[in-house]
Amino acid sequence: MQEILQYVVSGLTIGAIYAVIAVGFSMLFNSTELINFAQGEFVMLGAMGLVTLWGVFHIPLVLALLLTVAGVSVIGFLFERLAIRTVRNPHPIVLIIITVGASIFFRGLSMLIWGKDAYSLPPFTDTPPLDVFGAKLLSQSIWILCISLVLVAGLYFFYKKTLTGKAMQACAINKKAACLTGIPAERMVLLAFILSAAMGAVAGVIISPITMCSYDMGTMLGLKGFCAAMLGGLGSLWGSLIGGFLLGVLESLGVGLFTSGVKDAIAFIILLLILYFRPGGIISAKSVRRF
Amino acid sequence: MKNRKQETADTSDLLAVQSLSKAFGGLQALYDVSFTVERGTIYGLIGPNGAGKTTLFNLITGVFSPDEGRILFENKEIQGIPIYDVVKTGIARTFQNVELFGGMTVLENVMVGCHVRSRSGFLGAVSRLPRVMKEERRIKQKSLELLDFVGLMPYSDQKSTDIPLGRQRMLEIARALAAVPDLLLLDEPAAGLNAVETRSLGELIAKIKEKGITMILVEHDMSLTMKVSDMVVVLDQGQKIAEGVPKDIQSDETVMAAYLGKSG
Amino acid sequence: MLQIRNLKCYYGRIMAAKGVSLSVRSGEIVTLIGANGAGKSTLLQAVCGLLPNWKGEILFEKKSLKGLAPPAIVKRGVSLVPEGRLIFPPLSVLDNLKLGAYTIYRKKEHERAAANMERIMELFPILRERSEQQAGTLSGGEQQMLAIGRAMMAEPKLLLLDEPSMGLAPLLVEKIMATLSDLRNEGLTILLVEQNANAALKIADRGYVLETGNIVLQGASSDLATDVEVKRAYLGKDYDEFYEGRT
Amino acid sequence: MAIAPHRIIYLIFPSIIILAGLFVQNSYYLQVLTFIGINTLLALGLNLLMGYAGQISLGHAAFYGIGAYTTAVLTVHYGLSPWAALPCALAVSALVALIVGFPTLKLTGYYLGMGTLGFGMIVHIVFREWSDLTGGASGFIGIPPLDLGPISFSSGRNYFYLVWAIVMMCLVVSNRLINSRVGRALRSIHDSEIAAGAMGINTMSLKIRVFVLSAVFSALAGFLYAHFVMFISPGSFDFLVSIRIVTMVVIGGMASIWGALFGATLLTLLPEWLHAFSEFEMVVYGLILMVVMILLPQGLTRGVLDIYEKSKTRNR
Amino acid sequence: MTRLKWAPFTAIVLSVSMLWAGMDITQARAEDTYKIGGIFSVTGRASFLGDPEKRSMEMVVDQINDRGGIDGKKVEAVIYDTEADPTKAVMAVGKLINRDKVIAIVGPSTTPTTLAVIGHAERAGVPLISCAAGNKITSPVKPWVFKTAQSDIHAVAAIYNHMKSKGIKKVGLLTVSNAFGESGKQQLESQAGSFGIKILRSESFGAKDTDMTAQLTKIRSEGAEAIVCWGTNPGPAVVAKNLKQLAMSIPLYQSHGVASPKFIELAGEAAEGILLPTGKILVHGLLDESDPQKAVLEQYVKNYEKIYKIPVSGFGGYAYDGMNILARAMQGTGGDRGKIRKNIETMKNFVGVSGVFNFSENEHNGLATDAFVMVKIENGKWSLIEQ
Repeated sequence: MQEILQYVVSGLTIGAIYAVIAVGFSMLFNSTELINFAQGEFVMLGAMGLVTLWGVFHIPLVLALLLTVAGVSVIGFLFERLAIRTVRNPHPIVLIIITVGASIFFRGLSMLIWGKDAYSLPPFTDTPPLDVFGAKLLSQSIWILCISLVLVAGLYFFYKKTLTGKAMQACAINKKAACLTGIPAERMVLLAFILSAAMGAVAGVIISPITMCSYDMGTMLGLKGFCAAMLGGLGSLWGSLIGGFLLGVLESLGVGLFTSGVKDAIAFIILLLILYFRPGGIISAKSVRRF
Repeated sequence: MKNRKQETADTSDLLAVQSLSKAFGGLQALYDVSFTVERGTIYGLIGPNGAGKTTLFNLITGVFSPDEGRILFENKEIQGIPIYDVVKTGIARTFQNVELFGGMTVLENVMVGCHVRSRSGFLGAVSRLPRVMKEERRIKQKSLELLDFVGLMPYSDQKSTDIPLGRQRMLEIARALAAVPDLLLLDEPAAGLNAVETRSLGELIAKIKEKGITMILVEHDMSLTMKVSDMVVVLDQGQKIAEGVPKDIQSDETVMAAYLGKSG
Repeated sequence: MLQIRNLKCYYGRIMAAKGVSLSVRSGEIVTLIGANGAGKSTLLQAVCGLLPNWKGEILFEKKSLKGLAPPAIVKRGVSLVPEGRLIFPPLSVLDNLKLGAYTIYRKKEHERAAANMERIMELFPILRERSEQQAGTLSGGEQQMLAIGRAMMAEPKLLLLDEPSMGLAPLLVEKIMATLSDLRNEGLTILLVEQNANAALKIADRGYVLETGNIVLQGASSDLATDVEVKRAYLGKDYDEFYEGRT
Repeated sequence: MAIAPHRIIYLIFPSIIILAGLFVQNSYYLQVLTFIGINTLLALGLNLLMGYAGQISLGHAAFYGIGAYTTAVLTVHYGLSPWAALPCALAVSALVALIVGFPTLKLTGYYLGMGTLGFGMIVHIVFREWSDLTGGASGFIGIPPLDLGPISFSSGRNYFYLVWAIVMMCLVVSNRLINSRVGRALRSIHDSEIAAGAMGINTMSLKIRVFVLSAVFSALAGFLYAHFVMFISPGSFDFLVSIRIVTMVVIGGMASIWGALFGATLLTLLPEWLHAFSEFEMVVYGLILMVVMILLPQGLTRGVLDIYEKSKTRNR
Repeated sequence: MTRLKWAPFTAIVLSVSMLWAGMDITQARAEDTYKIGGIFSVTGRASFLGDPEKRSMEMVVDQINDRGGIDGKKVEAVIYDTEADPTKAVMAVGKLINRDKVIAIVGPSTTPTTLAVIGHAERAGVPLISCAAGNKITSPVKPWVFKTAQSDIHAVAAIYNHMKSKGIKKVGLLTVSNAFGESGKQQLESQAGSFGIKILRSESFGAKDTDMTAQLTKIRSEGAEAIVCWGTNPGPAVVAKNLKQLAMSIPLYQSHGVASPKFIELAGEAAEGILLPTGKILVHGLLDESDPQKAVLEQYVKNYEKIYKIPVSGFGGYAYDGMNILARAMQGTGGDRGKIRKNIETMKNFVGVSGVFNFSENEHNGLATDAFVMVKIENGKWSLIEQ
């Protein structure tokens, strides 16, 4: 029993990361119908950014966090402007190749900057693991859970309460109608890009202390995040959140109850089952409210 | 190839639509619509936007299956048959928004139309047996004949989307004819055409009628519809509100109200 | 106020307007009627920037609208109530209206937006009642009111409406038309595209009849209402005779 | 044009191959050319699916791997002759494609992309985890070379000819297919699925059949790869390989059989050239992908033709 | 439309011209040097191996040339990157053998790439000294293939010996799901019986996984007395951290795959108390003066750090030994591959960085269990465990 609890707790930690990445995917998809295969690289850039600022230059943690997220957002901005906006023929296959190209480019660039070695960071706060009925919950896991929940809640608030958030939603619901009310749709797309890059960066920043950071850490995380987004319903914020946690817990339970070799297969088998039997995801973005 | 029955004296019904209903979500697109189409005639199907004309087309051609009602074609029920089998029974159609195969030449488009009336498959394509080559030649010749019929011979090697819209509409009709249909459904064939093009379209429709092919025509160009149709059915908000010869329809009060709004 | 000269535009590959010229003067309701596929909606879309590749001239308050994106045209004072209303169904009624005043909020003029909101609520009291409801749960007529209200939030000088009567019961159509009439009396200029010719001509000052991308008739609405040509435009007349005249 | 160019090409192309085989003395180059041939097969198969039927697949390396592993298992564990293993490899791949194709090809757009990607991942994990059969992550050794009676294909030149003869054959097969009744039906699906249905084309069944055919091409490439390198490991059939195959098709130019050839050539040679950049290799590779797709989304073959035409009209 | 008909020609012209551009037709220069090939995964997922190996090999070649070469002839190293991709490795070996006409090859860095190229080296008859650890490389013995990295067999034996001395009987395994982990797992499982050790649970983790608590929890629930983790950085560092976080106090054994200072840096405090087998290079300063390898090690470390200004890694030594063995075997052969092969096979008591090599017809690795020492991490430093 205690083991099961431990699996769930471990699963929630990793699930929170998947969730944040998935939310980044979903947000972008919502506003642009685009899947960014370089999303995982934004996660990597976030992690490496924190390694540099906090780990190497010893800038205070909070400042380093903000600077990293801001920096990655700028990269997201440039990416949209230089690579996505300029595409003449926005066919999905073309966009897929472009974002794949971008992910290779970012990976190569970080290899040049940070080398091929892995880096590690201490947890944000140095407290012993929490004991939850015998299961160990790391202090960093608490950070991850809190930050990701706060983030999603923040996004929810942003969409619910601010005019810009509503305008973004309006663009996602119907771009034409949004244009007609005077909302500059292109700028909203840009904003979506920046926000999703920032989400990726946050995911990278919060996991950097529990895992090892290297230039090629992003690909698998990106794919898993994408699975989570699909699982929950691409385009749905809450769906992505639930999808992320679900995927994390299922993976962890898969290790515990079956064998660890099939752990990654679990994610993809679930993905296929969802696609075949419930393509809208657990929380279908079509029938349920998008946000 | 399917043997064409020479229908001259026989005026039995080719198509019978019986109390057809279809709803999308909460929207009742079509409600209890019935009518019959006589062999060898042209049926005009008109009505304001959202009246359910295209839905009716989609039901007849098997894009959707109806919630209720039956569709009888040559006295056989065809509702619910998948779209590609409907063609085999002898119903071909054109599209409101010109759905040509843009990557292919004009000739190839018509050749695709011959699909249901030919057989060779993967192995045939690769082996190029004499039988296959013979069929291929036959398809090509048949397609060229059809291009000639609609007057597109000079364009046969051009990319289908490079020719003017009027010709594209003609091409769509030729492609539909390649399936050797008994019934041809034309979905707004005159939309976007200029007067000259519309006129030659009218002439083409008459020529097709001469070949003994029955047609259902959805069209907003009323002058054309009223001119070529033998019978006209009027749909409004999913229901049939009138049916009759063009002259009667033009002076029908209900139809007038549907189009112009209720006066007074 | 709005002048369109020799406008040609394409809808996909179809030439939907073939050299249309018309004008709307300040303070009047002009209606554009014609059957399906006549090119009415295309024309409106060209005016508010949704169709970028048109030829000819569109002048609003003497300035060309060529090359402007929809948001810029909204800022100039032209709002469209699109066909099918295109409200934002998952958002609340209030949010829909707020987004209508997006440009005004951006200028930080919150009081002005609030005043507009108040005005809309007075115009359509039902919207006040339902302000917290999701817009998608409104009835068709209420959605149409919301769409008009949303467009009015941007304080347009010229309001374009695309088939506001579509799918509405006759009683509701009358109500909407009456509201438009009221708005005109308050000084708003309106270009109304309608299939429901009778309803439109009843409130309009002038009208144009559009057929397959050409204006075939224009005049005071009272004249048009009784004109047999209008009927012909909808239901067609004898084919040969008609085409003889045009070719 | 006096003679139809598509006829001449069938003379020119084999001559180039024969000449290349005769004059290229260095077996390293023959080796590179052989890999280009194998990659061309992969690109050709996917091109049928993506370029002609318009269905994306981000998991094609799975079929490549299934072809390679089937022949490896049959020849090593069961002592079958490679030539007996070949039809089995193709059949297994076709069967898997059939089973997977049914539910997967109902999806469209990104969902189809994700479905195929997930499938590819699962197959890759199977290769890695089923170590009794596949040798697991460290790979499968001892795959026998190909022999045909007295002719041994273990030499570079013979294998080069074998691979390119097969490529040639597949090019002809694809070309005949494209210009046939079935091929036209296929292309019609790409352009308008609804109109294709209205022409009496059973789009779903045709899509599945093309998917199977394209899987068979990939399995053939896998077979050739396995007996050429004589060693396979799961890493050669992972997600990145799938992406690389897609890239070959897209960069070469979709919907052109010969674009596949060019795409495969470029993507095989590019890393070899980029060795000069060493550390910058990934950056340059990523940049090239992005820039080509931004500027010439039609692919290079079509793109170069477009540029040539433009310059011609400008000079006039 | 007509222009589409030209697509085939365009494609072929483009392809052929690219091929042309890619082939430099220049003939190999006159045979005034001995060319030795090197193939390492300088980039890619095994760059931690390939990068120091490349540096070490270049260093040896420079040293040899400074001494005047072999039999008066200079040595030239031609090094290609495999990116740990078997296909690329095969291409690189093809290039080395056929274009560069090398006499012998050092590398590749990883087991799969080595297994992929073995056949090609065998057929061409080129001596190949692999730097990878996998047992499959030299067992069964292939005439032209040697390796300098200590085999997993010896590493496992070292670990099990230590366990035996501590009385540990029940262990859980946690191996990375790649060739390295798999090879280790096989050895761990096959040797366990002979040391009287029972494997309770065998789990794996992905090379890029971020969290292994689930696997550890499972092993804990089985009641293991120790855990053996088999992987290369960074995964094992995550395992170490997770173990600490779960407050599990049972001993953790790591493999020689993490034997570099980087591991201590990554695992931080969690590295304390971890046991692992390693070649002597990590602890060269602690070695007894009587150790035969001491002098070789110190010289290697000194030179490496002087030239490259970075701390030495535990892995570069494989290429260092490989090149040195080759250099010795080449003496007096005039570059004859067959003679070189023979010389390697009969080489005895060659003192290298990784151990003392004694090759024979049936032994192409030449190392014994004494190539490994067990070390423990204490206060962020390696400390030698006396057996």
